[in-house]
Amino acid sequence: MAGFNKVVHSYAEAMAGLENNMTIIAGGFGLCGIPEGLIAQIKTMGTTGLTVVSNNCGVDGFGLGLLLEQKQIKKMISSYVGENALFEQQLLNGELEVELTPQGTLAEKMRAGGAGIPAFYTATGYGTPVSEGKEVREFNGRPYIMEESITGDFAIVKAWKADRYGNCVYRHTAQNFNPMAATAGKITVLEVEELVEPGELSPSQIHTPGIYVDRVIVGQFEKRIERKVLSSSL
Amino acid sequence: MAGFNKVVHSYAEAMAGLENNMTIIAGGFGLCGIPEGLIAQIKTMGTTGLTVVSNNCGVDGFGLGLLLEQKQIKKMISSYVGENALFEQQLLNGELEVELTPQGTLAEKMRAGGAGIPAFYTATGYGTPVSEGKEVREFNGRPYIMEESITGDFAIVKAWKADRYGNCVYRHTAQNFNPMAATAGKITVLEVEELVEPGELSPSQIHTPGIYVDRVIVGQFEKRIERKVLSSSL
Amino acid sequence: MALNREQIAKRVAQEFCDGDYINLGIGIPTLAANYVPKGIEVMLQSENGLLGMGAYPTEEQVDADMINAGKETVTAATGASIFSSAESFAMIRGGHVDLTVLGAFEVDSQGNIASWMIPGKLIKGMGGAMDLVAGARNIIVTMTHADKHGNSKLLEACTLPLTGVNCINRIITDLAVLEVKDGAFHLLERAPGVSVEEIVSKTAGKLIVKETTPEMQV
Amino acid sequence: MALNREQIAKRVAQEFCDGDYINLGIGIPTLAANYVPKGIEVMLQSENGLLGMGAYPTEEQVDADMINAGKETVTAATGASIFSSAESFAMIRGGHVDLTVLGAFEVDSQGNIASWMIPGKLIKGMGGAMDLVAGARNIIVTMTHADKHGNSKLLEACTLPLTGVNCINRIITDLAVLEVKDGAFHLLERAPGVSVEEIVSKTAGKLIVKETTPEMQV
Repeated sequence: MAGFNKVVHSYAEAMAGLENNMTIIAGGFGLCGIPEGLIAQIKTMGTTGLTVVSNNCGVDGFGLGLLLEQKQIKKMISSYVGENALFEQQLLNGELEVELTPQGTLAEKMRAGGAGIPAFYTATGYGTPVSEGKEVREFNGRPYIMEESITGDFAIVKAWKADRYGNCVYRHTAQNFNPMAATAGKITVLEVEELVEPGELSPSQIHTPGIYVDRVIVGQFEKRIERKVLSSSL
Repeated sequence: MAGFNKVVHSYAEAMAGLENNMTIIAGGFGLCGIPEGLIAQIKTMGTTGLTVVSNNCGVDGFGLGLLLEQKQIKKMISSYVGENALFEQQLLNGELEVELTPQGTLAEKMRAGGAGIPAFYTATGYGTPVSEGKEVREFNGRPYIMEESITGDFAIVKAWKADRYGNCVYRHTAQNFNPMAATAGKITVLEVEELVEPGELSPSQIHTPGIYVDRVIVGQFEKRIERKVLSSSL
Repeated sequence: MALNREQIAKRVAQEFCDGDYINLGIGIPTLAANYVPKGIEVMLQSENGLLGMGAYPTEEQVDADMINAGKETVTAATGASIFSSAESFAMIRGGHVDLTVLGAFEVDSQGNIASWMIPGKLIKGMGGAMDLVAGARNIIVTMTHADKHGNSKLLEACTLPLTGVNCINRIITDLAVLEVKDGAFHLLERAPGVSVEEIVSKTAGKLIVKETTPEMQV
Repeated sequence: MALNREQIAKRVAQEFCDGDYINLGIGIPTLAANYVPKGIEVMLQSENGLLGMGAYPTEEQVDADMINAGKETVTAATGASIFSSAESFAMIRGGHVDLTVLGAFEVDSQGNIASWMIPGKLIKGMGGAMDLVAGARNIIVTMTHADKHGNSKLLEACTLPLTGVNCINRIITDLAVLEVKDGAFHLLERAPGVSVEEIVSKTAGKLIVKETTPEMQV
């Protein structure tokens, strides 16, 4: 009855099968809700030529920024570069290929990838550099551009609590891109704070059903804060 | 500070503004999770020429079936006719226009309508009567058809608990089409079992954020069961 | 002898693998849930928004808000999740469901299936069937091999409006188990006591028969 | 005299209506949250997945899992909801957010906006800005009227890569409030003590001025 026990006990097992030149979809927004241990494992493995799909690329010295430092990333698909000096520098130098994608389009591309929708139309980016080379089409008199979906060889996802089936919930705004990433990986790996018994999570309150999840590992998280602003700082 | 108090106290207020020939998107699957009181109000109002978007059309004598009896419906957009004699009869007689739509495509059309996506591609229905007149396009060597989104003048939605902001949760499988319907109405009306204080619903566990909701009414529900099957009936 | 419904369901259940996520259509497919082989665990998906469908309820457990895609009262199994129809079909259409088993009026040797209407006579609607046949990784059809007039339901080309094209991998009937590939039906097993000749005579589409055809174990 | 950041934020807040769902960009727009007019209630949407953004936390409330789109620690207000990025942008792109306020490098008299890159010099990325300007019902830009060299940021046509086209309704600068329509900027209000002549001299795009231009109340 091992069919639904997706728990693995080492990061090596969690990322087994990752090879050079693969595409990885990563959850997280800034440093919030990022699979810290899985990223560290990719650094350890030294895999190169990676395409990474993630809203941001961590910061210098933390999160996906670690993989930039090691030049393991060939291409980033992201919406935001700001506040990440190495990212901006590698981009301006042409060392790193970057496909800047509007944040909502990026989220929708991941969702579509997971949902079997190869392409959709959106008004976002029409008339801007984002629309270059893309089909423009009018619906009800308004122009939209066609965007294609994204899937990855791996999806790396950070959740709060999960059971052995891979059912999970996210904590507060650490949800962000994680649910969509979870649906869009050929192999989806969940790094969680806490493993719970099946049945502990209320069925109607599960954010990501286990069907999308292949492996679950319990991690340790530093949870670095990018901008600590206090009510008294105003 | 009435800005976010969406609670209304009569069904007349709840459906105010509904006119002949409007389009209504209705949540529910079979008789599960249907806004019983809002449907009854539409019957009372006698509005005609309606286009109703709903997976099913109730049953004879209950749910949306009530509106079929009164010939208030001009057109149904649904995935399933079976087990509803009047629906099938009006369809075969040509009295009722019916756009049969695959269930998943119907759900996605509502979601897309609410999400500002005018059209998307899906493999569902390719090569069948559903694809007639629709654009066919290949992605990665597989043919897909283009489906356009759906929005309604009204969305009528059944939820379990809601607060005055319109934040709500659905109970068990009474969720079904309700969350998508909620996003796709110009005016979205929520009929709920229970009104709770703001803050009672955990922010991360809200199924439909109040931003989609215009009116909330507390209803009484019969919750008729279509097929009561017991473990002993096997 | 031709299998009865329970026997077809038993044979269907032999196709289940440990860890499979499975969507079972109304009728015979649903019965297969009673015959999951010992030692394996599967999760049943119901397209109205339930993954991990449990047993039918006791009288005390009956809840109008807890139904399956056949509108029957059900319970949730341990490890179940409940979600919207959009999420449910994202799962199905995104290829996350391992196996779909559904009924049909007709199947043909191209793997096409017709299951939702008979023009002028009957319109059930496609429900989730078109999504399921377009999305699941593996699709099995269960039905009687021939209709009540003895006409084959395994055709060279379907005559009724289609539910999906080139999508059926396997067919389990009251007479046989067949694979669909390369434009033909391939006979894999026959029902106990049913002759290859009978199957040949009741299969209108191109049928490939090997030298020996084992009997089903049901 | 030209308004300072706080004053611009105050004037922005006067645009808020009771019951509005509002997305405020990083910088001056965010400050406007401190000046919501008395007697009205608005809900702030943060595109990383929070509707009902509350105050900044106390030291005890700080939680790394609770941030806004500017990656600042925040709290949730009563009535808040938290959701995925896809849901957040479904909200934004589906036209459910009443008002978006954001900064810009340039705006032009066609309502175009440029805010995310300066070729060869600076690439911030568009983040959610392209979605916001394509989706919100009403869009206000806040910025200084001219850059530090005195060059107008209100142009006949933007020179930088665009964020969106024909989407800006209103501009609130340190010097003026302007409406964008029919291919021109329309001067609605001027900062206290700022002359119409100064505004004219610092507006490169076509500017329509009425006989009298009232001063802002800030």
